[in-house]
Amino acid sequence: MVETQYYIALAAILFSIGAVGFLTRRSAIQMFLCVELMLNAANLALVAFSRAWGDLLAQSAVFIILTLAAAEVAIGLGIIVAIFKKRPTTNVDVLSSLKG
Amino acid sequence: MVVFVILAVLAIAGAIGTISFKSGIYSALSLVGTLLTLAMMYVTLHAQFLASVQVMVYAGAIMVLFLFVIMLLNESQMSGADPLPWVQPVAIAGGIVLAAALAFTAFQFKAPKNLETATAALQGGTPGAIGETLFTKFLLPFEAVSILLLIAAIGAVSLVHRQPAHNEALETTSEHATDNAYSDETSSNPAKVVA
Amino acid sequence: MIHLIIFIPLLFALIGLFLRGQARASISIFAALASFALTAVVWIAKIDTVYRTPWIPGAGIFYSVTFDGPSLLLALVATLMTSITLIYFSNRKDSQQAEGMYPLALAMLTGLLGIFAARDLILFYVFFEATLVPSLFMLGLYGRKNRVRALTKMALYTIFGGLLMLVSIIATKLYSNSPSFDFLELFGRTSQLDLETQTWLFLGFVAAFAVKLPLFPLHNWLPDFHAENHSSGVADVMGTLYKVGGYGLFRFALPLFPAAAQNLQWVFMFLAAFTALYGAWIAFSSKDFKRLLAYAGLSHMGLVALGMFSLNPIGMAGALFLLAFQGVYSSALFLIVGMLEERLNKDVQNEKTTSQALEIGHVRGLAASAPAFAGVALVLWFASIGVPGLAGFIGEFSVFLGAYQANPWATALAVSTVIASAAFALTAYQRTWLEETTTTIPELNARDWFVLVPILAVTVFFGVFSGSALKLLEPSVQAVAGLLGGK
Amino acid sequence: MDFNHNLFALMPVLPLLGWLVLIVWGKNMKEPTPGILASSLVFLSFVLAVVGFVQVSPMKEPLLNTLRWDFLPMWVSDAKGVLVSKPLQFGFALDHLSSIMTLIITGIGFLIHVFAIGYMHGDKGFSRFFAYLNFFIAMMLILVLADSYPVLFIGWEGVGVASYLLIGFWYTDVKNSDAARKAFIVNRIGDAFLMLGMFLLFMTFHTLNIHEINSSFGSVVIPNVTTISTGIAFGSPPLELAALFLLLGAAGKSAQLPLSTWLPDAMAGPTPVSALIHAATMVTAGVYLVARSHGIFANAPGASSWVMWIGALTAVYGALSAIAQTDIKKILAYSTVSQLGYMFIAVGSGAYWVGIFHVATHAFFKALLFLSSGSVIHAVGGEQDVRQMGGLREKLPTTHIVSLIGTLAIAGIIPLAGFFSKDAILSSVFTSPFGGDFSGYAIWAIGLIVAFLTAGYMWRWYSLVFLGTYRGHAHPHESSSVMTVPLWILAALSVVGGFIGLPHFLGKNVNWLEGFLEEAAPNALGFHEIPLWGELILIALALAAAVGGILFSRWIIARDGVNSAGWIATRFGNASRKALFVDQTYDIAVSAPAKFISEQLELADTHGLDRGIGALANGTAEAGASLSVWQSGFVRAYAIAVLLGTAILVGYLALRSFA
Repeated sequence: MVETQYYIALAAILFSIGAVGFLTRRSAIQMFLCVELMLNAANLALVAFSRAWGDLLAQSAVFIILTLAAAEVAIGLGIIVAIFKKRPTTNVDVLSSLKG
Repeated sequence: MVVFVILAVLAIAGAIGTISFKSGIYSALSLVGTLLTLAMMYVTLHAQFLASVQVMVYAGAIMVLFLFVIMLLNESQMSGADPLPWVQPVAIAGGIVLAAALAFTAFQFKAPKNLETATAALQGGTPGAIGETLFTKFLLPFEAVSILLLIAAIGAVSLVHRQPAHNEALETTSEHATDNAYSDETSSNPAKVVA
Repeated sequence: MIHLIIFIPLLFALIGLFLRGQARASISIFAALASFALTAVVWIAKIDTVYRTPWIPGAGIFYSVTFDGPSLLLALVATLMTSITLIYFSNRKDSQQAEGMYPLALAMLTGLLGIFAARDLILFYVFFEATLVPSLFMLGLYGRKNRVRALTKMALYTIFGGLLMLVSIIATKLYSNSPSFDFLELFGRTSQLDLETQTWLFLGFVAAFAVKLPLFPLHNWLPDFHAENHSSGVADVMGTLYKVGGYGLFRFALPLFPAAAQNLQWVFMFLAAFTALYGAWIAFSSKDFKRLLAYAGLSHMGLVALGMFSLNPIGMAGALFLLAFQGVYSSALFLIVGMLEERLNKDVQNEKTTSQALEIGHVRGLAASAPAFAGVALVLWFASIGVPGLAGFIGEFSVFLGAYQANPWATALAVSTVIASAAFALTAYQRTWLEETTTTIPELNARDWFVLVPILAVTVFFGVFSGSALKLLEPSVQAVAGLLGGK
Repeated sequence: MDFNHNLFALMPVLPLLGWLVLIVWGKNMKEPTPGILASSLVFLSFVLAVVGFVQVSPMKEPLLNTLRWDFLPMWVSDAKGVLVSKPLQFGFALDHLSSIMTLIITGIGFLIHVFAIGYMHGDKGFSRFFAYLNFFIAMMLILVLADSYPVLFIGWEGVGVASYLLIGFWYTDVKNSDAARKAFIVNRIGDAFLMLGMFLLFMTFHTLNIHEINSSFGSVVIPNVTTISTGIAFGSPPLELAALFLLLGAAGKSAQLPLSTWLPDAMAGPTPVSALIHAATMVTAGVYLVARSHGIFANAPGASSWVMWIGALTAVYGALSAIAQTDIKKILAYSTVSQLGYMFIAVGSGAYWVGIFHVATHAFFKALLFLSSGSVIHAVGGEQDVRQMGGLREKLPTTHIVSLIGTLAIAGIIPLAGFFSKDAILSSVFTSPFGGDFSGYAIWAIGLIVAFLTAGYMWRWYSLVFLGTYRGHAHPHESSSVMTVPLWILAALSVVGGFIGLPHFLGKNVNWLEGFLEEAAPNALGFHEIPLWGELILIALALAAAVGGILFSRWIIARDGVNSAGWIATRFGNASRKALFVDQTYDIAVSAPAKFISEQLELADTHGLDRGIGALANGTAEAGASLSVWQSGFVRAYAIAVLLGTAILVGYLALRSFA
C-alpha cells in the first residue's frame, strides 16, 4: 500500500504543471486544457484522501466534480466559439478590450 | 510501490506534454494519456467505479469535444511576439515554488488510521457502495447537478446558436439602434431623463 | 400619525414624477401643506408618543420616531417654509424648465422631517445622508455654470463628516454595550464612559455637525453651494433648512457626552464666536447677493453653535429658537433675491451660462419704483440682524445671555458680530434699494404678497409673542441642561 | 383685566397703530389727513400720559401693568441649585421718572407733529414721514415704560431703526442714506456694549428686571459698607464694569464723545426729525438709562466719575465745534452734543433729578430752536447756510421773538429755564460725592467755560440769522400759523420750564422736581453741604458766564462784521468747523482698515481655501490614476498575480508549520 502523502505530492506537481501551462500557453483552448489538468490533479488528491479516511464521501464528491467539469467544458468551449465568431482568433492577449 | 512510480512518471510526462506541445491536437492527446494514467491510479486507490467513469466520461466524452472544437477552429499557430515576455519565466518559477510548498506540506500529513483498516470500509469503491452514499448523503447535490447539466446544455446551445439568415439584418440594426438611442438620451438634457 | 407627516412628502414626490406642469405643482404644494397641517395638529394635540418598532433587530437598530419640543418646532418651520417656497416657485415663469424641483424639494422635506423625528442613531444617520442626495440633484441639474465644482465640494464635505459620525455612532454602541442604537438606552450609559473615549466619540459627532453647521474651517462649501444654485432660490431655501448641525449637537452630541462637551467647551465657543464674526465680516465685501446671504447664514450658524456649546439652558434655548426662525427669515431673503432676479428679467434660458448671481450695486434705487417691496426687504433684513421686536432678536439675545454666563470673552467677540452684521446688511440694502434710481422694477403683485405675508406674520408674531415657541423648547432644554450641569 | 392698571400701557400702542394704518393705507390719503391722524394719536397718548401722571404721583411704588406674557427664555437656579425656568415677562411699569419722560415725549412729540404738517407740506412721502414719526414715538414710549432691560432694549433699538428711517427719509440722495447708515451702525456699537452690560448684570443679579436690581441695593447706602443683599459691595468690580458698559451704551445713543460723530451727520434728515429725535427725545435716552439704573451708578463711584468726565469732555468738544459752523442746523447739532454732555455731568455727579431737569428744559428750548430754524429754512426756500441769511428780524417777526427766547434760555439768562437747570448742574457737580478731591471742581470749571462758549455761539447763531442785512436772494415770508403756534407754546414752556426745579436757597421744599423724583431716582448719598453764600456765588458766576459770553460774541461780530471773515479763517476756526477732525480720524483709524481686512478675508476665503481643497482633491485623483496602469487587460497578467499570491501564501504556511 502506497502512503497517501505520495499521491498528494503527485497531485501537487500535476497541479503546478497545469498552472504553469495555463500561464505560458496563449491559445484559449490550450489554456482550457491546462485548467482541466489542474482539476484532475485535485480529483486525484480527493480520492487519495478518501482512501486515507476510509470514507466514500470524497469519492462521490469527485463524481459530482466530474459532472461539473463536463458542464464547464461545454460552456467554456461555447464561449470560445462565440468569441471566435466575433474575431477570428483565440489568442488571449488580443482579446483585451476590458482595459483599466 | 513500483506501479505507483510508473503511473506517476507517466502522468507527469503527459502533463508536461499537454503544456509544451505547440499544436492543440498533440496537447489534447497527451492530456488524454494523463487522464488514463489517473484512472489506473484510481483503481490502486480502491475506486474502481470512479476509474471507469473517468475513462468513459472524461477521456471519452470531454476530450472528444475538445478535439472536435480544436478541429473546428483550426486556428493557426500563435503569430506575433508575446506581449508579456516576462510571464514565462515567472510562471515557471511560481509553479516550482508552489509545487515544492504543496509537496512539502503533503509530507506533513499524518494518516489518521492505518491504510488497511481504512480501505476495508471502502469495499473497493464498487458502484454499489458509491451508489449507496450518493443516494443517501449526497442526494441534494446529485439533484442539483442534474439541473446544472440541463442549464449547461441550454447555455452551450444559445451561445453558439446561429440565427437563421433573414433576421440577420434585424439583429444588426436593432443592436445599432439601441446603442445610439441611449447615447443621444444622456448627452442632450439630463433634466429630461429625471423629469 | 408621525409616519404620515414624515413620508407624505416623499409619497407625493413620487406621484409628482408622473405628472407634468400645473398638476405636479398643485400635488406638491398640497403635500407640503398637508404635512404642515398634520404637524400643527401634533403641536396642538400635544402628541409626543415615541413610536418604536425593530427595523434591523439583529444589529439592534430600531425605527423609533417622535416629535418632542425642539423637533416639533423645527418640523413646523421646515414644512411651512417648504410649502411657501413651492407656492412661490409655481408663480414663477421659469418653473416649467426646472420642474424637477418639486419632487426634489419634497424628498428633502421628508429627509428633514426624518432627521428631526429620529431617535435611533442609525435612523438619524440614514436620514442625515439621505437628505443630501436631493439637494445635490437640485444643484447638479439646475445650478449655474460651475455647479459641478460646488456639488463635488459639498458632497465631499458632508459625506466625509457623515462617515466620521457613523464610525463614532457604532463605536458608541460598542463601548457602552447597549442593546440598541436607541438614544434613550445609550443616553444613560455613555456618560459613565471615561473622558478620553468620550472625547473621541464626541469629536466624531461634532465633525459631521461642524460641516453641516458650518463652523469656520469646514464652511467652504456653503458660499459656492448658494452662489451656484438655481436663481429661483428654492434650492437655497431647502439648503438653509438643511442646516441641522445645531439640532444634531443638541439632540445627540451634547447629552451623550457631557464630560467631553464640558472639557472642550472653551475651544468650540471661541471657534463658534470666530465663525460668527468671520461670516459677518466677509459678508461686508461679498460681491453678489447669494454669496452675501451664504456668509450671513454662516454668521447665524456661528451664533447657534455658540449657544449650543455654552451648555447653558438659556443659551441652548436661544440657539434652538434662532435655528428655527433663521430658517424663516433667511430663506425669505433668498426668495426676495429670487424675485429680484426674475423682475430684472435675467433671461432664465441661459441660466447655465450666467456665472454670477445678482451683483450688489448692479442696480440701485429700486425703492423708488417698488416701495412696498423695499419695505418688506428692509423688515427681513432687520430680522436677520436681530433687531428687537422681530424673531431674530429673541434667539440672538438669549444665545448671548447664555454664552456670557459660560465664557464672557468668547461672547464679547461674538457680540461684535452685531455691529458687523448691521454694517453689511445696511450697506447691501442701501446699494440696491436706496440711492438714485438706475432701474425700475414692477411692484409686488397679489401672488407675491400671498407668499410674503405668512413669512412676515411669523417673523413679527414670534418676535413679540415668543412664549408659545419657548414653551415648546422648555422641557427638553431643561432636561439636557440638567444633565450638563450648566452654570 | 382691570382698567386702571393697563391704561398707561396703551400709550405706545396708539402711535404703533398709527404707524400701521399709515404704512398700509397711507398711499391713498390726501395731503393733510395723515398728519392730522398722526398728531391726534400722539395727542391721545399725551392725554394718557397726563392721566398716568395724575394716577402715579401719589403712589410710592411703580405701577405695573397686569397684561404680561413670556418674552425671553430664562433659567435661574433656586436655593437648592436646581434650574428653574423663570422666563422674562414683557411688561411695562409707570413710576414718577417714566411718567415725566412720557409727558416730555408725547408733549413735545405732539407739538412737532403739528409743526411737521406745515413743514412737510407738498412732500411726496408725506404719509410715509408721519408713519415713521409715529413709529418713533411708540418706540420711545416703550423705552421709557419698560420694566426690564431687554424690553428697554426693544425701545432702544426701535428708536435706532426709526432714526435710520427718518435720517434717510429722502433716500434718493446718497449723502442722506450714508448718514442714516452711519447713525445706525454707531448706535449699534453702543447697543453692543449695552447688551454686554445687561449680560453682566444678569450674571451678578440673576435678574434683568430694573426695579428688582435697583431695590436690591436698598435705599440707604453708606459708602464702603456691604449693604446689598446680593453680596455686591459698594464699588465692587462687576458693578463698576456693568456700569461702564451701560455708560458706553448710553454714549452711543446720546452721541457722547467716543461715539458722537453720527449726530451732526444726522442733520441730513428733515428738520422736525432733528428737533424731535436729535434734540428732545432719542438722544436723551442715554441720560434716562443712567437715571433709571441709579442704583447701579450710585454704587459705582468709579463709573460715575467716568460718566462725569465723558460728559465734561463732550460738552467742551461740542461747544468748540459749534462756534465756527456755517450750517444753521449743524450749530444746533453740536450745541445738542454739548448740552448732552451737561446732562451726563449731572447724572454722573449722582444728582439724577438734575439730569432729568435739564433733559426737560433742554427739550423745550432746543426743540424751539430747531423748529424756528426749520421755519427759517422753510421761509428762505431750503437755504441752510447761515452766511446766506441775516436781517430776518423784520421779515419773520414771530420766529425772531421765539428764537431770541430760545437763545437766551439756552445761554442761561436769569428768568428762563436754561438758567435754573444749568445752575443746578453746576452746583450738583461742585458738591458731588463722586467728585473726589479734585475732579469735582475741575469739571465745575469746565462747565463754566462751556456755559460761556454756549452763550457765545448761540448769540452768533441768533445774530447771523436775524440781525444785520439779508444776504440771501430768496424772498422770506413768515410761516403759516400751523407752524408758529407750536413755536409759541414751546417758547412759553422755555420761559416757565425753569420753575419746576428752583434752587435750594429759596426754601427747603420749594424744589418740586427733586421731591417728585425722590423714590424713582434718589440721589446718591454723600452730597457735601455748602453754605448759603456759597450757593449765591455759584449762581452769580453762572450768570456772569452767560452774560459774558453774549457780550463777547457781540463784540466779535461787531469787530469782524456779520459774515465774520476774521477769526473763522484761522486754523482754529477751520479745526472747529471740521469738529476737531474727530470724524476724519475715525474714518482713517477704524472704517478704512475694517473695510480692507474684510476684502482680504473675502479673497482669502473664496480663492485661498478653495485652492487648498482643490490641491487635496487632485492629489487623490492622481493616486487613483497611477493604480489603474496595473489593469492592463491581459488575462494572463491577472493569472500570474493569482498564482504568485497562492504560491507565497502556501509557502508561508509550509514554512510556519516547519519553523
